[in-house]
Amino acid sequence: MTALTYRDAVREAIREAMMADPRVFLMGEDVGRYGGCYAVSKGLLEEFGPDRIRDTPLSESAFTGIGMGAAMGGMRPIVEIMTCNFSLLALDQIMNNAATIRHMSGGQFNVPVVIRMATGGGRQLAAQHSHSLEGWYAHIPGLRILAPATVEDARGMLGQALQDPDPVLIFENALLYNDSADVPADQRCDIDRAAIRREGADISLITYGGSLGKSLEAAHLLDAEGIGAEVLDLRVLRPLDEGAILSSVAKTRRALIVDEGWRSGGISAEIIARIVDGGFWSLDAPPARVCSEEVPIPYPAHLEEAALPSVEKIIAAARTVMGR
Amino acid sequence: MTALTYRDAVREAIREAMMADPRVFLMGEDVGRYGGCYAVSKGLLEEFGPDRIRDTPLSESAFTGIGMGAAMGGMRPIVEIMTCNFSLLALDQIMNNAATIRHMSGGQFNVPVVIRMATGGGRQLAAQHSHSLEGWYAHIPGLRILAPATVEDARGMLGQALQDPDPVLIFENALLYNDSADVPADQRCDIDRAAIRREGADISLITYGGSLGKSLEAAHLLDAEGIGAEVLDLRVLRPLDEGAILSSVAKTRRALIVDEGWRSGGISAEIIARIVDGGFWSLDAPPARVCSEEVPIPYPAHLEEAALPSVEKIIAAARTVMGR
Amino acid sequence: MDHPAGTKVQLNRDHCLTLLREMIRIRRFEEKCAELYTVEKIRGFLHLYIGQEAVAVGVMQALGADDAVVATYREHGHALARGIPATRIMAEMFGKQEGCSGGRGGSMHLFDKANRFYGGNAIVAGGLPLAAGLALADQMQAKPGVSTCFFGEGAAAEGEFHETLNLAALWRLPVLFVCENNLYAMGTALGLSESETDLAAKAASYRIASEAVDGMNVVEVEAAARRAVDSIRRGDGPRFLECRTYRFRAHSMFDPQLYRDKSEIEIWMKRDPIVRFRDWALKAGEMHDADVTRIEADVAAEVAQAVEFAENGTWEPVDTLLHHVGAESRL
Amino acid sequence: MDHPAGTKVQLNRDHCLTLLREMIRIRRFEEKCAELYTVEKIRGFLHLYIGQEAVAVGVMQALGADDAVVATYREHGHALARGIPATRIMAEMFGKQEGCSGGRGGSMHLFDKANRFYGGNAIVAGGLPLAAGLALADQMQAKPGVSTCFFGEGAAAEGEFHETLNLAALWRLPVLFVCENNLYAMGTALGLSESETDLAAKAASYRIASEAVDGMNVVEVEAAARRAVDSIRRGDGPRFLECRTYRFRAHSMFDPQLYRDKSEIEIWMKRDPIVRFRDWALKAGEMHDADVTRIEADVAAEVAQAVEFAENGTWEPVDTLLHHVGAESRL
Ligand SMILES: Cc1ncc(C[n+]2csc(CCOP(=O)(O)OP(=O)(O)O)c2C)c(N)n1
Ligand SMILES: Cc1ncc(C[n+]2csc(CCOP(=O)(O)OP(=O)(O)O)c2C)c(N)n1
Ligand SMILES: [Mg+2]
Ligand SMILES: [Mg+2]
Repeated sequence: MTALTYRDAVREAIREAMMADPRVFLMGEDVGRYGGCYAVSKGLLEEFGPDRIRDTPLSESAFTGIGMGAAMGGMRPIVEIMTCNFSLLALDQIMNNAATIRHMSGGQFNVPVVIRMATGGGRQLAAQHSHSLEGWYAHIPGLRILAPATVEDARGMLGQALQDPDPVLIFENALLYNDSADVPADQRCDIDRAAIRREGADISLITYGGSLGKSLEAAHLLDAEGIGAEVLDLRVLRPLDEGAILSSVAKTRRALIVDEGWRSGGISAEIIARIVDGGFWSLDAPPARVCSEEVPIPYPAHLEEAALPSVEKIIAAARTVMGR
Repeated sequence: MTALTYRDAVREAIREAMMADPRVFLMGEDVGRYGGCYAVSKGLLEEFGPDRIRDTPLSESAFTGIGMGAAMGGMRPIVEIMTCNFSLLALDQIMNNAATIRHMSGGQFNVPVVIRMATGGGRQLAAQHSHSLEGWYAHIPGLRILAPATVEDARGMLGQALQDPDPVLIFENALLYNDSADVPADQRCDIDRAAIRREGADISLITYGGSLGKSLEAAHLLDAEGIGAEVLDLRVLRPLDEGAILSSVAKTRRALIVDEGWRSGGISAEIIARIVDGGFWSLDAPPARVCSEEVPIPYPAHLEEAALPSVEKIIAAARTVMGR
Repeated sequence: MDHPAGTKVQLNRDHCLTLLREMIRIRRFEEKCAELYTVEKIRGFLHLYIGQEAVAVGVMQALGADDAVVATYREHGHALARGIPATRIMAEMFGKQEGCSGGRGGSMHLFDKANRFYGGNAIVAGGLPLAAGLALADQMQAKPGVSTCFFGEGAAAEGEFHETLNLAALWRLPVLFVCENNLYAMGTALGLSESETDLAAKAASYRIASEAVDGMNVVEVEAAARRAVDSIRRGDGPRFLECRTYRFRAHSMFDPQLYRDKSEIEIWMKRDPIVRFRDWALKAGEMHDADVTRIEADVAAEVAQAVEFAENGTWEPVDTLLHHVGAESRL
Repeated sequence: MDHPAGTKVQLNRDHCLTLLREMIRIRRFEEKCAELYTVEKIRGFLHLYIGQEAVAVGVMQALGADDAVVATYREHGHALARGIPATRIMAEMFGKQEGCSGGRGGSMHLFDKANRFYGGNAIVAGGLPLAAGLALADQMQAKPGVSTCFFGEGAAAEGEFHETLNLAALWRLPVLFVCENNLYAMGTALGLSESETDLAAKAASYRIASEAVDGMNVVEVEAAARRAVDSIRRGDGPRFLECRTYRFRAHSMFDPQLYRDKSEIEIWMKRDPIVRFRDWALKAGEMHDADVTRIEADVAAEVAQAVEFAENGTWEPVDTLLHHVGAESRL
């Protein structure tokens, strides 16, 4: 066991992958000389050199597409898009190429690229720098979408993603980078299944990424009210681990989705649709959700807080679902 | 009453707006000399000249952003993005600017731009030319999303959209362009509400755009089986007319969503979530959905057909919801 | 791929016959496609390359088996010239399983692993980053390949063009950008889409060496491509090759061609790359009428066989609809 | 806006005082911002303009009230020089309702309708199309405005830069592109991001006339901006102005500056635009020490007042959270 921050965990995962496989390299804006805009890649340039830790110009579409081309050419690139806010500039490459080339080529070509990006709000960065788009990306067939919410997953998921023959997008909630936890040395990690982070019998809090911590805290507080909340960390947003969702809800008969994405058309809706489809008759109450309000994220702390999911909102919504 | 095609209806709407308001102009790829890639704007260059019917280079991001800037500068631009498949290239401008500028500026500036684009599959155009992204765009606060499914709406919505002080995206399903219908001369049109296209007591088919015709046909066939299907055309995908959805389902107690978008994370899920949230206790069966399969659209006719919603699938799903 | 790479065009009889045969293969194949489109054997969009054959054929002569090719939706000619069998291309146009993309792609998405043919990309300029990425992979693995990317002049207005040319030059990637300047992007003439219509000047602004050639002259194209590929293989970084050409047919099968005069088309048709090269080669004594007759006969047979192959091809069963979304191993 | 537009710099005493005062206003305002950031009055990202003041101040002299301005996240200087009151800017940085964006935007999103100040855009190169669009609106309405767009040299790598410059030139839009070349985009030096580091050569590739000036010299900037604006107003189409400058501080408050040497910063600090201009003006007799003292005192008072205004500002109530998503009339 070693205590690591989430930031260090990602860095260690990159290092390990680069040491194990010469085909792996990292490219993105300021990953090298600057040390990564969240200091994730700090020191890696010195260790691996500029050929494998590649600073790119501000050209999101081209360098993402170049990563995909390099993947088809035999490399295993890790493309870092600084934040998901800028990934919109690369979306054509992601949706029209990464997600379709295997299909369009009848299975001849695959694109084993890993695209990492920071996501989420909560740092007063306002409307253009606070998107939570991971759930939205999960709409696209051909992609695997990961949302590591724990230090252990930050450490473990990247290596698995690099083993995947198809494009994998990893969304790292920027508020998590300073989280710290012990991580087992030879942990095993999958990128297929959701994980129950806390057991409970009365209600399932279904969440991921930056909202896991809030959900756990809410669950803890709900306990004091006699409400046993199970917390399910989705981990993988596409394909969804529907089995895990349905079996948790089959047990608790009540569900609350906690999602930092905007409410309408968010992945929260998809989870509700799956629950209704697979578990309608066992529900004791309609599934509910706590999401971001439908507003571009405002700058002032109090408004931003009001716009994002919070422990209080989760507790209040859970009480409603419980009929209290 | 005049009989018009959907294509002519859009053209008439553009003409009327341009004649009524000198601030209105049309810009996009091949809207002028070529006559529009779907012949929508054929003849308009001759009528209005190259200043107001502007052919643009292949620069989706810039000309969309330029349309937005021109809107802020006092014009009322209609930006045509040839198809939604290419709109990904302009998504940064749409999500980070069009949808946020009013908010970021504290309400000082607004962006009265109308962005039209063709959408949908069904023409064997394969994986990069068959997206149905309107439901996906409906996730973004700050945008109004329209999906005219009838000739009348094709004729009426554009003018209303140009009156709107905020950005409006209009998705025209390309399979509808040849549809023809009588349109009342002085019709009134809103861009707020859903419309019941067929009344029925047993199940609500909730749909929009290219799937309306299929849903109506299915409703007609279901009638013969003694199933009275109400068909609700959403018309506006953002903001959703939740009242209309809930009151239809309150009556029928059963709902089936028909949506050409991919299933997971599509707007179909949002509609289910709204129904569950607002009408859970009155439901006689879990709402179901018929969507596109989770695959990039394949080229061959039989596979494409299998990937998209069809009358048969709607009927089969409706029967299941009815418990037959 | 049996085209030997090298720096100079060897204009002997054999090579002349090859160049002519390759161009005629494309022409006759596509004429047949147009026919098959009207009887709805081929569906979707169909973009004919007729008139531009000298570009694909000329450039392919300079490439070897290790090189990668990325093309657009107007890529039948490139696929044929690259060596993908006509049978498999035609089957793809029909949407049959035996097609070079298993039927999933159709006309706009021809792919072939054996020939390192990476599509068939239908988003304008979307293939450029892929080609640069393939080149980066070769560079990082110290492989000798040159990645060649074909695109139309319309692509030059896209941001991805700019970003990719800059990165390719900055990183000295072994990539050959072949811009097929046929003067129109659908109905938009170059002068209506570019403030600077000299595409070589554009390339120069990224410090990429460029050459502009008569794209209706297959020998000139080949010679320029060989020079470019040679320089790239020496490690000099990317090159840009503008081929000035013209499409004789409509943009796609839906285009009424309101934007250009018949007379302009006629002028260009006088420069038909096949007729010009054939007449030159006959005059130069590199071939005889009988050779041409034989080529035409061979090609007719090849095309007929391709159609038959496609006709006899099979439809993928609907049960496997969800294949090729992700690796089967991950399902 | 009280800066008279015209083609020549009138270096009289009054104007010298204005230039110096404007630059000092920015400097002192931002020094205070840095302080306020450490005590968490200002949050989020804070990008200081210190070192680059001559650019915003010089360019703004050439603009009139009808002109539009589009800037980046590093825009406090532009906002001040454009005439937005320091009080309202500081209140915005605090997130107070009295801020120039009602508190919603913060440091990266200063907006002001009265001054035609269109942000505060935090997506690199995202403001360029907006500026071109504002220019198009002016052109189509036969208004005399010049839209001025400020951006860093890092933006030149983005596709939107390319697309916008081409369109602006193609349509001869009245837009002035001001590239503030401070040598770094975060930690990436220009030479690591551009194959061609001469930005004027880039502009030329779109047939846009350009000029590169010493961005540490306010008079030179003003003179070049006046020439450019004059040409644009005459209908000659867009112009590109590269201002060679340097940011003295970190990229944002989180940047440990691993990518550049202290010595490099020191060399540039010797060219401090404020010191240089002040010393020159003193020597030239255009002003006296007492003027400088008075300016400093005035500015100190102005900054203090701005802070007080911001402190006394009010928080928007949480009930109105959903305002400003769409027009209230449409709710
Ligand atoms: C990004 C994008 N925008 C628009 C289109 C629609 N479109 C297809 S081909 C084409 C013209 C392209 O012209 P050019 O690059 O010159 O190639 P050509 O067709 O002349 O070979 C257009 C506008 C597209 N496929 N992709
Ligand atoms: C599209 C996009 N990519 C990345 C970023 C993150 N980012 C913010 S500022 C910056 C550097 C920009 O450098 P430059 O354009 O030279 O302006 P400067 O900061 O030097 O004023 C980067 C990479 C962003 N805001 N937008
Ligand atoms: Mg062309
Ligand atoms: Mg810079």
